[in-house]
Amino acid sequence: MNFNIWLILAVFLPIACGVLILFFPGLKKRNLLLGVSFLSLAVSMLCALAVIAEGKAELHLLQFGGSLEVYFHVDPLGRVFAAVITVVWLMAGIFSCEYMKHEKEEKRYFGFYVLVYGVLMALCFSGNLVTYYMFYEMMTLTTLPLIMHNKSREAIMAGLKYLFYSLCGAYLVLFGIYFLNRYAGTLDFTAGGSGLEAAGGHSALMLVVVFLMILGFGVKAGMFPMHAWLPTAHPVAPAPASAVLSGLVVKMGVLGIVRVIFYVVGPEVIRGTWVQTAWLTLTLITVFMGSMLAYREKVMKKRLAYSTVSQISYILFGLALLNPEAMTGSLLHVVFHACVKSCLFLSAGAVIYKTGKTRVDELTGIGKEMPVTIWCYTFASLALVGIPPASGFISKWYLAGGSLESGIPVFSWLGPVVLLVSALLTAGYLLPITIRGFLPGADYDYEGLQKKEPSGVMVIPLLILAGLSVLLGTFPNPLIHYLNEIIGTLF
Amino acid sequence: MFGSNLLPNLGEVVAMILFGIGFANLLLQKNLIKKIIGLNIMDTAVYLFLAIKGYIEGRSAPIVVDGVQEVEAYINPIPSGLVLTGIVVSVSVTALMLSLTVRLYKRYHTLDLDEISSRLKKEGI
Amino acid sequence: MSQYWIVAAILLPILGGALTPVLPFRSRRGMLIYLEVLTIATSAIVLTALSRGTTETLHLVYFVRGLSISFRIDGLAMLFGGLVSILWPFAMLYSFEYMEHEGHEKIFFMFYSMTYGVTLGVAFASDMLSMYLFYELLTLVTVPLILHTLVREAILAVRQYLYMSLGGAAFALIAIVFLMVYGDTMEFTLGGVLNPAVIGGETNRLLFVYLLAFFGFGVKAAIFPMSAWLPQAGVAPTPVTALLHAVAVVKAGVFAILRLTYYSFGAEFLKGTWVQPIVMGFAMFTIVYGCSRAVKEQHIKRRLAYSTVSNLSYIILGASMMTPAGMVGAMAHMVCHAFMKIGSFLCAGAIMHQTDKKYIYELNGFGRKMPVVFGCFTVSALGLMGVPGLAGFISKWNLAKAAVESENVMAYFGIGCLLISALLTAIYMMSIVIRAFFPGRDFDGRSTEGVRDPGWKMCFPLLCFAAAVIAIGLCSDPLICFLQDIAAGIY
Amino acid sequence: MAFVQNVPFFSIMLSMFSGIVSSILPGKAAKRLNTAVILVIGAASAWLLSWLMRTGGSFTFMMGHFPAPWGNEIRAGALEAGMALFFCVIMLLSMLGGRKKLFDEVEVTKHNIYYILTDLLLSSLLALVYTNDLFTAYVFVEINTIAACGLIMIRQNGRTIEAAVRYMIMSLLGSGLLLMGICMLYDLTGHLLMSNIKESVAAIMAAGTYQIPLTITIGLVTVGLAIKSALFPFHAWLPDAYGYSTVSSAAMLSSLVSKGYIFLLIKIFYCVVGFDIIVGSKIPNVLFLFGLSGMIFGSISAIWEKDIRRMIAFSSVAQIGYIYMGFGLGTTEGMVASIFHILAHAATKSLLFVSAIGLTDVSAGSRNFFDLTGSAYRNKVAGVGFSVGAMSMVGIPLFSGFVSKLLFAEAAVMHPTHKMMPTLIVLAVSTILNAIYFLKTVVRIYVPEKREVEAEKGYFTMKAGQQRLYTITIILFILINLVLGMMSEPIIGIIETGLIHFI
Repeated sequence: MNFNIWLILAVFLPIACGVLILFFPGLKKRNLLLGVSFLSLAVSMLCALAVIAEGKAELHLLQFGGSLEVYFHVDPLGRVFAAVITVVWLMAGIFSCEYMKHEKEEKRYFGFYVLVYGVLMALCFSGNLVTYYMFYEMMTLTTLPLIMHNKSREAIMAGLKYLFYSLCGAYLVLFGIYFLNRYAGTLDFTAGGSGLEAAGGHSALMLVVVFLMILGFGVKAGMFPMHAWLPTAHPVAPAPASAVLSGLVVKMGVLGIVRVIFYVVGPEVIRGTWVQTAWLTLTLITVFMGSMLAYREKVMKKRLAYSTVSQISYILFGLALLNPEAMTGSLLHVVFHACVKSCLFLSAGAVIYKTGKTRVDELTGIGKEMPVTIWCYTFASLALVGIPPASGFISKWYLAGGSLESGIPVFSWLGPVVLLVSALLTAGYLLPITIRGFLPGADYDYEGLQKKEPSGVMVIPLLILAGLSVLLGTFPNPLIHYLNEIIGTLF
Repeated sequence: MFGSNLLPNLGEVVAMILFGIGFANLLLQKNLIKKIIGLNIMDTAVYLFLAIKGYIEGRSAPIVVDGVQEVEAYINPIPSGLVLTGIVVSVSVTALMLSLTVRLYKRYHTLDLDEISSRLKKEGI
Repeated sequence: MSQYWIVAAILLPILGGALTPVLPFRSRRGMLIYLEVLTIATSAIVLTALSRGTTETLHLVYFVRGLSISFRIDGLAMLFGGLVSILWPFAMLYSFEYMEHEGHEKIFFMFYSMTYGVTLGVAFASDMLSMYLFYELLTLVTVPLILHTLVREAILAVRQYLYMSLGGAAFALIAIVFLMVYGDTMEFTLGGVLNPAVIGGETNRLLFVYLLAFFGFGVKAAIFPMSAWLPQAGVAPTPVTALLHAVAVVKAGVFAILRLTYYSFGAEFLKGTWVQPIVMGFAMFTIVYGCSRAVKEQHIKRRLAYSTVSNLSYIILGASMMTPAGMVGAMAHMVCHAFMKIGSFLCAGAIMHQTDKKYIYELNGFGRKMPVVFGCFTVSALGLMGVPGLAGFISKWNLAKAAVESENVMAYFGIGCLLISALLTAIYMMSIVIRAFFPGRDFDGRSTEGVRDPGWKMCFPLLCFAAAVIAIGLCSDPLICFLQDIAAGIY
Repeated sequence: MAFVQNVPFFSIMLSMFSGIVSSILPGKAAKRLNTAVILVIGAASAWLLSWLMRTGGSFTFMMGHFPAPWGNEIRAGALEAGMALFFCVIMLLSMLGGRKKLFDEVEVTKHNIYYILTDLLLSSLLALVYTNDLFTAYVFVEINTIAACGLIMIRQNGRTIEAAVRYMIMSLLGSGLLLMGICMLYDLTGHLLMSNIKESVAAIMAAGTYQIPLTITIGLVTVGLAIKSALFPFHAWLPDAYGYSTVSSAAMLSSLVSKGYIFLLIKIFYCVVGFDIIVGSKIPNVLFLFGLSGMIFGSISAIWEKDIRRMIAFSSVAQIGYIYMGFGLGTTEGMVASIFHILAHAATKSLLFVSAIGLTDVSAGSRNFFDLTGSAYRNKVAGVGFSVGAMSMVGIPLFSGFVSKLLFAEAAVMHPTHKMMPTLIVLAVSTILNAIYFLKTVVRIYVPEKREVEAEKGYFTMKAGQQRLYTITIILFILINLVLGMMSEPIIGIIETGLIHFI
């Protein structure tokens, strides 16, 4: 039982520290602030690691009315997400203590940064839908200040857009929860889902409800048609913030869908129904459209945001296929994409931090100026495009395989095609930066060139993340085995 | 059939017609004096009606001249009494109306009620 | 025994209030102490009486046809009376500081405390006619409070208020007479008093009459066509707007509708008839209508008033489900909304009192200057949005639960309306909060100079209400169980 | 025969002779005499009422020992005695309330005339209440009319005379119809005593002859009295008559004269024709329609009216509509409700007139709605009085108006036919309209006027101490209102027993 203490700490210590940092009038001096925040972050991460390492722990925290209960339960899936989050969060944190120099009000930033970590942990470890929803809302509200950090007009507008889109999604989910609360066996997450025996004659209703919930979480995951907030919100946030936003926060939407479909409703309920078809269609549209938009986008962070839109829908597509192999692919892609996309955003951030250039066409010869950054960027992009042996290849392989064997009429072949096309597009929108960056062409003046490599504090996270994104692809087997175990329990 | 008992009750019919005339005058005439005349016609019609009701063919007034004869000899005295009362009332009412009319005429030098009220509106009392 | 206490509690504030302008107070302070003592004493009496809990009826005066003015403590009465008697002392305390500069204090406080007594009368009246009596008195007693400022709008608002509520009451009277004729007794009894033997073929006529009465009482409950008076009445001093137009008066309307539906006509009689969809439809429309008007409104108090309009219809929606669960949901929202809305109104009042700002676009950057006020405001705003862990979520949860269980397709759409309005609520509340905390880059501090939190008399109630919102949100079981007992007719 | 049975006769005679005597008395003495007479008669009626309630039942009193069908009779039951008592009380209060105003508006030399008229009015009212003889009733109707006309025109200005003329004309039309009706009834039945007529009418109905003439007769009588009591379409004379005469007259006219006629109509319905025959003829339906439309249109014209006195007058058109609506329902409950509303409206309306005069006085005599701003602060008593009256009219519980409204509604709900819903709806709507014009005024008089405006318009403040009599009157009025509102049970009991004795 003593691990429950760790669990509580892992969730509430960062939240408490965050609140403290926000309201504690001291902490004027920057170093003090950084010290405090990183200390608290580190401690809570240790607690989180302890929980992850221990594996299974559960905790009925408090009963706030009827069947409403805050209940934590650590299960393998949660452990994966938690681990990924912890790593990336740490990296982005380190990066940001250099990056945030040229932003104001760091106090608020770090306060919320620490706080959100706790919320995410809570999401990973939450043991029933109510708890999940509760912290899901909290996540929306607490990430808001990160997005609106520089109080510029468009930042605030973007923040509002983000808020309303997410709430819209959240309420769709809530709508579903109301019904599941009545018709599902239980709202606790049980592998494979508890089925909807109680639903009886309401199967049609249930399908609608499930579809609405998918849409709802899909908002956070940037799934068409509710993706519009993502390319608006991510670019205005400070780079490390946008890194974690599009690397991790969007994944919470994915986690939500996984929890609903595979842990509450059960995949069998929607297999072969119109819901699955609609869902697949939406994901494929998103995949294609996302990469097209990214291809046409000129502002770098926007382009990355669009790429997030399409990449997350890879994951959703894999889930929608409802077969083990594809699901393995999805979960792998969750992990890989987290590392890759945060790495990409961070490097974009490094570029902005050093040169202040945001548009792609300004970046000619950037590779000469800051080679390390751009190399990290290049490796990450290769991983995302899916060049073997880098990570993206593995996940996409599984996704394609899964879709082929799923034997769903059209999608089984349409899916892989779309994936390939979008992979080409991905290459098309990511790699030019590298090429133009290293091969600026003849008319580039090599005299005016000076090295702008950022300091180690920024480079190291980049290196680590880039390394991860390649290495995870080279030696994926332990991860795959672990995921297979999880998935084995689901079908 | 309807017309058949019209002739026997000629008196009642006349009374009713008179009553209607009087009523209409009292209601519709602009001129106050004419109104009052209408009033009197109306009352008179009622008296006529009563008188006819009270009179029975071939009997005499219930005045004892030479010894009381049997009841059939006399007509019903009550209507006559009513007529008298009615006349008293109508006279007093007429007097009142006339006095009012005189007052109004002294003030406004007209007998047209509507014109008087329009003038009052102007005065705005 | 304790119903005599109730009579005392009703008369005490009425007489005490009536004495206020007459008594020779040596100082303003003296008067304030007198008033506060009066109020607290009343609340104490009420609460003790409630704790004693008795169900005997006390007949005070008999007037025509053996109808009497009589009081009884039953579940619903306990709820409403308890709620009012808890809120009133705080509001009174608040108004001391607020009214300092408004003038005509004695008159104001006279009617303010008289209203208290009358409201208690509405709560504890044991039959339709007594309730009607106090209902009418409530209308009249609150007139001077709205009229207080004596500006032109105030007079117009008062006229509208008078005509609408009295007119509504006139229609309600019809139903009362019908109950006299068609019912066994005038006494409120859960499940209705109608006597099926007498009804015979008159069912449709009775339903029509119910509809009339529903809209009659619906005037105070601000159902759509009759909701116009509520925003107009916002010209009143804030303590009035907060306590009366968020709790006492409007809740009296809702209370009356609950009495009418569950205690006089009886849910069973109405359920599934043609009136139910009509009633429900109007409630749903009002929910959305109120919110959307609130979004358009720029005047703080009017915006809150419109939000009240929509929230009241949440309660009506719950009531219109005609099931015990629905009644529970309705009552739950009655309580929760009371705390949240009075909190937010008092915050608005504090803003207007400290800085004569009335419009939302004037609030840039106040968050920093008045942390307490805006902290509380944020709490109640989140509560109204229905963020889990706060009061609003609980009540909405119960409402939606009832809707799902009622298995009435229209009720499902009702849930939809709840969520739409929740989204709109987020828009109109959060836009205030964000504006206050994120004034935007081009914001200069000069406009908020000298702005600071009000004195303790105002802050204390605010904090209490915010605390209450959180407390209910985190541990609602006792409340909900109590409500369920009421709906089951145990009290 | 118990001595108390002489009370009806004596009270009629007493008031009439006091009137005659007053003609040679100076104003002050006449005033005292009048007050004393009213008090005495009131007390006597109370005594009679208590006696009747104790013994139960009613009695007829033959004048000059001629037995029916020749002699003239007086009939007294609980209802008559109660009415007499009530009329006395209201008349007394109205006189007290308007006394001060009388000195301003009527020159002193005419005061004794005023009191003569009042005495005559009282005697004729009592006669109308008590008499058992139709023709006597007609005569006293005329006397009543003349007295009322005098009361209107006692205040000498063009308006009042014009109003008096209009009033006379309308009521002469009415009495003409009434007289015609009575004569035809006499023609049909050969009797003038109510009880005898009733028997022979029943016989006629049984025989099934003379149906049409009978219906026409009833129609004539009803319409005649309806015109005299200003039922909706015949109300044109009312606003001026009530609006411009001196306040006591207005109060008495609105609360007593018209009520006297209505009471006579009730007697004719019950004691002359017989209620079920009335219901059988379609006349109640006509009254019903007129009543409903009166309730609406009276209130609407009151809303448009800017002159407070005329506004109150129009509101009585609406209230008379209520009463006839009760008749129109054609059920005993409806009758009871109407009779109670006669009381309630009489009490309230005179209160309203009296307090309105208090308000206009402190507003430099202007009766315009807007000049009354803040007058309730200048004359607190009148303000309170007016508010109470308004609330009662709007039908706030605890006041008399509410009870009568409740009774009407109950009667409507118990009504078997399709009249139920229209009645209820119109009741509700007219309540809203009442609320509109009355409470608008209440709000207006409680909105304080600016000091400088008051100074310039020459407004002044009237303390309760400076107008003791007035204050007492208002308080008494309010008390009556509350009694009617809260202890209505026994009163309704009296009404019901009285109606039973009618049949």
